[in-house]
Amino acid sequence: MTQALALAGRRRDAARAAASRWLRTLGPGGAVSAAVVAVVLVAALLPTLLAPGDPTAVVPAQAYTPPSPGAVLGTDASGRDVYTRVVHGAGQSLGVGAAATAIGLSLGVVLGFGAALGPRRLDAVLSRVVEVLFALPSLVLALLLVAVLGAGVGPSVLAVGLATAPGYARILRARAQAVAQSPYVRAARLEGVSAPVAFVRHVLPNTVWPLIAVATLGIGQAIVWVSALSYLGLGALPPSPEWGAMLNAGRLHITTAWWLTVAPGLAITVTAAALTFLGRRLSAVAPA
Amino acid sequence: MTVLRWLLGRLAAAALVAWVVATVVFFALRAAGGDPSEAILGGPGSQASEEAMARVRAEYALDEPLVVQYLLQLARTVTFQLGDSYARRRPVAELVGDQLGGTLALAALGLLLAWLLALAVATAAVRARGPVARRAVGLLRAGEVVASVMPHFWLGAVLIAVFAGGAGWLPATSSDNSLRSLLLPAITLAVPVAGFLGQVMRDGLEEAHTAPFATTARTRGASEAWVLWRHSLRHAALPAIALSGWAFGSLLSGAVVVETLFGRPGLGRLLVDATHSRDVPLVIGVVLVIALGYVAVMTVADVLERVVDPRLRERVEAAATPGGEVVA
Amino acid sequence: MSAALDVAGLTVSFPDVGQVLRGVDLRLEPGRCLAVVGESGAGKSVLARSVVGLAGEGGAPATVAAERFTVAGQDVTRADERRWRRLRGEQVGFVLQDALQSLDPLRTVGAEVGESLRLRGVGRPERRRRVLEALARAGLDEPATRAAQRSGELSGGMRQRALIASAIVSEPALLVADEPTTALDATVARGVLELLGRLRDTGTAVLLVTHDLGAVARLADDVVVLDGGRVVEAGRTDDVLGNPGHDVTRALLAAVPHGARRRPPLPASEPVLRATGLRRRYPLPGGGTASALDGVDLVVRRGEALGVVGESGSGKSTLARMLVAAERPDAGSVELAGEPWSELPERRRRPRRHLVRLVPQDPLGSFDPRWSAERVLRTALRVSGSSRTPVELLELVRLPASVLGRRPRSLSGGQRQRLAIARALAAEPSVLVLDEPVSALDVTVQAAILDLLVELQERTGTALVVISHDLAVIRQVCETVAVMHDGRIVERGPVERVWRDPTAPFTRALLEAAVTLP
Amino acid sequence: DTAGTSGEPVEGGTLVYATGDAEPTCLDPHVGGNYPQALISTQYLEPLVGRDAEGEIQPWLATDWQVSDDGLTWDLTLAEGITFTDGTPLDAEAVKVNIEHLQDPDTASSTGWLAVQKIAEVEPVDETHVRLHLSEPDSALLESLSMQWAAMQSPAGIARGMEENCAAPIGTGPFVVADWVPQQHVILERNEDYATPGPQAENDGAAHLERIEWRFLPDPATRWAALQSGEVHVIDNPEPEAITAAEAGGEITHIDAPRPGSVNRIELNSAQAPFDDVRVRQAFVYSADVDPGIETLYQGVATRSHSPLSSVEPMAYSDPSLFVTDLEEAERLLDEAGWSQVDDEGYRVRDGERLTVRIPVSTNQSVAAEQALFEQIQANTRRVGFEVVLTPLDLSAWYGALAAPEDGGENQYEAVSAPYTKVGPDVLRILYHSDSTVPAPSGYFANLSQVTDDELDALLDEAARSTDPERRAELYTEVQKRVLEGYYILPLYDQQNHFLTRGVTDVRTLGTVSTPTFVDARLTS
Ligand SMILES: Nc1ncnc2c1ncn2[C@@H]1O[C@H](COP(=O)(O)OP(=O)(O)OP(=O)(O)O)[C@@H](O)[C@H]1O
Ligand SMILES: Nc1ncnc2c1ncn2[C@@H]1O[C@H](COP(=O)(O)OP(=O)(O)OP(=O)(O)O)[C@@H](O)[C@H]1O
Ligand SMILES: [Mg+2]
Ligand SMILES: [Mg+2]
Repeated sequence: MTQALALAGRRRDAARAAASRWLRTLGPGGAVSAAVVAVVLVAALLPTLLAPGDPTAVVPAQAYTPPSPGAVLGTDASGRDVYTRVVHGAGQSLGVGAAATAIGLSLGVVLGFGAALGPRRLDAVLSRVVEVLFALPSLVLALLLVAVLGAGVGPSVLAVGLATAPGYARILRARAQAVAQSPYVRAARLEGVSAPVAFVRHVLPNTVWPLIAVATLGIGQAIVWVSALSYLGLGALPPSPEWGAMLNAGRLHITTAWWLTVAPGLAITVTAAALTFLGRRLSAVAPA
Repeated sequence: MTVLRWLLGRLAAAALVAWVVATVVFFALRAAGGDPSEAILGGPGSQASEEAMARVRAEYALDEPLVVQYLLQLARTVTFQLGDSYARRRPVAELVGDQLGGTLALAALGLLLAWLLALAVATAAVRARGPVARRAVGLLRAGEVVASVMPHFWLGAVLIAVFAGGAGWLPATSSDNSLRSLLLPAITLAVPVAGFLGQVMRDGLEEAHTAPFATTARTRGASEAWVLWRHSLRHAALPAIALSGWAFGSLLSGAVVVETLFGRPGLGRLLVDATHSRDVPLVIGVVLVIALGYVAVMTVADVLERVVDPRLRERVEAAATPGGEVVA
Repeated sequence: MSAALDVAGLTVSFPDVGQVLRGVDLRLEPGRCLAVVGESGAGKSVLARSVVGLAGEGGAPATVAAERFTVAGQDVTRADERRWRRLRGEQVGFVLQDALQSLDPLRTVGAEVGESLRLRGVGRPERRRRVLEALARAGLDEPATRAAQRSGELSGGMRQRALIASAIVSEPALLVADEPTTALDATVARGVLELLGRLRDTGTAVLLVTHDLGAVARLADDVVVLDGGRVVEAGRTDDVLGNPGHDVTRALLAAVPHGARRRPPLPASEPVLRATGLRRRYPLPGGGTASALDGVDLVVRRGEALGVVGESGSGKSTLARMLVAAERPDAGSVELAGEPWSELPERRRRPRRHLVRLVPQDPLGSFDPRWSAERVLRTALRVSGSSRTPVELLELVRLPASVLGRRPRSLSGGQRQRLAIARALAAEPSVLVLDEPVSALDVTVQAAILDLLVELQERTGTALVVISHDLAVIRQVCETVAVMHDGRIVERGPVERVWRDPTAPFTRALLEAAVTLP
Repeated sequence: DTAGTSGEPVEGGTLVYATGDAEPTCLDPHVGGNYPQALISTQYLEPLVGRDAEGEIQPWLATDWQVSDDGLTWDLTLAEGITFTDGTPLDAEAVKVNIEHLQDPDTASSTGWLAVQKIAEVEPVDETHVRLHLSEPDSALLESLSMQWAAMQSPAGIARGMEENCAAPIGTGPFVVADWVPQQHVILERNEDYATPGPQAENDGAAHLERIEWRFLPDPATRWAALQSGEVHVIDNPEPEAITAAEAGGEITHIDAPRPGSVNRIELNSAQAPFDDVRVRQAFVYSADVDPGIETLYQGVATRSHSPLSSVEPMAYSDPSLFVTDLEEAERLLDEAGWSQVDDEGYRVRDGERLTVRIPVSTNQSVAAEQALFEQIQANTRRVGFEVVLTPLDLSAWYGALAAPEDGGENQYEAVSAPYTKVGPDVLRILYHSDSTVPAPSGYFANLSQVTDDELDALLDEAARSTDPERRAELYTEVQKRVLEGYYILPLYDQQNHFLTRGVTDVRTLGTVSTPTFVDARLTS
């Protein structure tokens, strides 16, 4: 019993030490960013915890209420509570960013690792593929995809994912090549470690770590791009409180009901900025 | 010899791009539904007669199997014959040619502004002395990140509301390529890109500014400004140049939004319209021009990088030679 | 005649770090050379930079105070940035410690060398003339070609000379040179020292910062010994080196590799590695090929300590890679314990890999940055199927167990080198190939590692192949030596014999270049 | 100072018009036939007849008309000495060419083609007299011919071929197409010889304005900002906010010009479940509760309608009592219709199928306020167990979703709001006659409620033939009653058509399709 307590205590201490070490490496800006991301994560996973109301509840009589104690961020054209909508939109917006990044990453991993570690000819082919993917700007891809698949979050996510894939592929290829030819991988090989084992032990972890940083950054970017698609009417389906859709709907009232743009606009920029900042910090502290 | 090979490589890339564009667009728009003959005969919702549609199908080979149609389209695209727009009944080359200038002007000014902004931020950051200035640099850094994630349409809307609707200083709409008319849309495009370039450039500048060669320049009596302009900036510019290719792509993506927002004529808007009306030849034309423009800019960036950094010229050749076989 | 440099009570401190220099007194006359020596971190570079008003360069801003501070006859105790700028480049030339990175890689050597002239508005033709002249004076062949090249196209020694040319181009009264020979091999270093000597002889005052006592002995008239930011000993070079008065000085002197290893050569045992007719060519950037190895035969016998010396680029590292089968030779072969080795496919070599170990030139790079020392050693032990523990390995290289939890990056250079050796020993190899095991270390640490190698060999009986450009290092550890030049072994034999009685002309040049202490 | 009220009207100058409607791909409204084409062609093409604010047909290019007793022969008299701007005379031959142009399949006309559908033959009697032979009586003929889509063009212009004619059609209007830079603007120059002012014009000669720059500015916020900053003089499709701001006084004038013909409504697809049951349609209507939404979203700019016809149609019939909000009744009706089960998410189900209403929304045609209203309907009908799925689609995909399955479309909708503009009550025939459920070759059909009611068909057929105005009105009232009582549609408000002007006077809209005309307009100093 006491032993268990002591053990738990030691774990707690260790956790605290680890946390403080993390805080130190993140720096003040990184810590603030991490906090922001944490709040957004809570909003995404447990929105009712932060905003118990219904984000789609319509009360036309209360339309366009400016921020007030009853509605901290005001209400929209249909009298829906903007704060509640922003909180409930976190899940979709963050999910959108994460899904797009996941798509981009998976494709990027295949292309990048294939190019870096496969035979020369494969590298040449994949590098061309990457170049061509680069040449199709994300919104162009998105327009096409939405034409094929219809509007909605799915196609937008897919489009942004596809558009970011070449970037990831290029980073991965460079990184994987550098690691694969690094002295420590050579050293391991000279110790008699086989190529696949060296890949799993060294190349993978050392390539993936900087990628986490880049991916963090990418999620923020993806959120922004998907929101841009909302402007062209290609984004999330109503009445979803996805931030880009909210921002776009509110944009028309920018002079009469400023809070309709400010709330989702800030949600997008602050979240994306926090993710970007965190990503940059992570890549800075990541062992190179 | 190597120049020739490099040139051939670029040409191959262009052909490859043409192929991919033709393939992607062709199948995407075919899968998107909507009968092409309808797009030709007055667009969606048209009530063209059966005979008219039959005639158009025959004329445009739309009654051939899809594979044959694809091959025909491919043959045209790869030889850069763009054909006529379905909906607008004008040669695609002409339509695209009309809009190209506007978009290029916008993207070029956007890129220029982004560079200037990034440069201003980065130089301010390395020249900051004293605690207050350093703190300001911290804010600047946060500003860069925020700028880099600004959605275009929001930023543009705010700019319009403030500068055009509110103050009336600049036109809200942008119809020609005069500086006055280009300024707001170009700023809208430039800010996010400047955020990125600024981060990269500042990192590079901070590193170069403390590098031994910068110190050596100081030991020769160089002032901070001299070190900045003659040494550090060139180093900091390298990653920024490399990023400019990407930035240009991002500007073209942004142009789709910004041209609609400011009512500017341009490729982005043309593309949106063409996609909506399933105007296959026009979409292919626009996407092709955008993609080739991107390849061209990448090429220019490549060359520019080599101009700024002579080390890269050798690296290409060195990379081309087989390295020593290491346990493999 | 006024002093080129006259400093009294110079104190430099940094925020958070505290005082780095504590009341330093110095005096340097024109036409003389004053050496500043001391262990790493003693404050030598800070002192050098203070002389041009750049004490805080590259880090936190420094606070500088002095009772008396004149440079080239000018009082600079209260000099502002503009006064300093006028002084720099004009009156004081400076050669920075990081010679290889001190020339802007994006600009031509000519532009770099001429920069201080350009800053002073010297016109183009005049500038060009003086740049070429300075390059020639610095001992660079074909000055016009060099001026058009960029630093990346020059070898290390050439870069160092170009840097010196840039410091002397405006004929300053005072030349400050921070570690001008550290990165260079012996023959090249000797050239640079001779150049500095000639400058001194023509009236320039030279402030030489170094930890290489050999260089001091060769060049300096006077010497100050710095320790913890204080001058602990000062005087004429002969006096200080010949009769050191302070422990620090004595320690520095003792650390310089000298003398031969006191152990008779082993009776001829059977060979573990036998290289025959090794050839390796590399393509050159501009086309053509360079021959890195050109018909090398070499035998490493069981339990033997074999040294390989040679200039930079003579093929030493290439040879090492061939021996451990990291790379395949173009021609010739290597046998391991009498069986084929280099020509086997990797799959068949793997079971015997544990017999041969390489300690690479750059130990830091050879560790996965994410792995702790413990993981490094544990993995090495598992790969070679050894039943020893990481702690035992650490004991072998005299490292405390506390190192286990640390990442390589947080270890000092000496500790890293030991860890690399410990990792190599995990497999209990028959041969240990060490590529430049001490070149990156400062003298005192270097001495400790060399001692360790000797001790290891005696204890474990592992054959050593020690690669170095420094003959003194080889002499201290090895019984036999092979001298390489242009990809060939030009001489081979017992160290003492070669030392005393070199046959190849190249060996003789190498020995002459190496400075010895009196 | 550019104040609209205080400034002095001046002659000449360039008026800048910024439209939010899509840029036409062809400036000839005979080709295709959508509202953007009507908007711009009003400036250079004119129809045979006009219509005043009271809905009375008035002479224009045709000064007189006579219909035979059997209703099958119409004799039109044309104004004398009229020429198109290319000098071609407007004579009986020209009318024939125009109508045949509309009927030519190669023209691919839709709206104009419907207008002249029943004209079997055009017989030029002499220079100024033309006789139309109909295949069946058409009481709506003049209304159809008053529309911009059937406006007269120079036969010589038409003869140039479609490509050229699309770029610059030639008419009799107060302006001439001078230049068209796609996506940027159309430049319209004054027709100096203008001689055919319509029924609503005061001017009897050339327009005051020298030139119109017709710009395409898709973003509503940007259009509004451009009007405020004085870059443009007239904008269309303003947001309700902008209209209320303009009404609050100041330099900006608001012109409200609801479109004729049909009202803006949600059509319920009665051809398939669940709306094949009138009880379910009624339940939907009873639970939609659109009044508060219309009030707040349109800020008083749009008035709730309870009629299938626009409020500008004299024959409009409305019955507010049918469109109450009664959730209990709605629930009862749904229970009765068998939708009595409720799933975990609170939606009603019947035989394991959810009570789902798919509404495809055209992003090109639906404004923000309307989309918000749909979202409110979604939230409101949810309370009684409807699941409304809103799908924003671009125009092609939207038509695809509506099109009949056998024509490659999908018929994937239970409800939809589709604009339809036609002058006169005959629009009811187009929208609710069972013939209109038969798709065109492209799959398009106008009767999106898919009403197939023999009695309704009979009423519509008779109304179309009846030349007696009173009988006609009676019949159309009956038609509207049937449509309303069958709950085939949920009427919302008139098809919104607003213009804001600044720095310009005397902008009027035509009594036909409510497009603005600038014959009388003058810039103010
Ligand atoms: N700009 C600076 N800011 C803070 N601390 C500094 C700065 N420059 C040097 N130091 C500290 O001053 C001390 C002396 O450094 P210095 O570079 O002079 O050593 P050194 O004798 O030249 O050593 P080495 O032989 O390794 O070059 C070190 O502890 C170093 O960390
Ligand atoms: N992978 C390679 N590719 C091309 N050239 C190489 C390669 N490795 C070595 N060389 C060339 O082969 C020659 C011998 O190089 P090596 O590294 O063996 O010399 P070294 O004696 O170890 O020199 P140092 O003392 O500078 O380490 C040099 O000219 C070098 O430039
Ligand atoms: Mg130093
Ligand atoms: Mg080497």
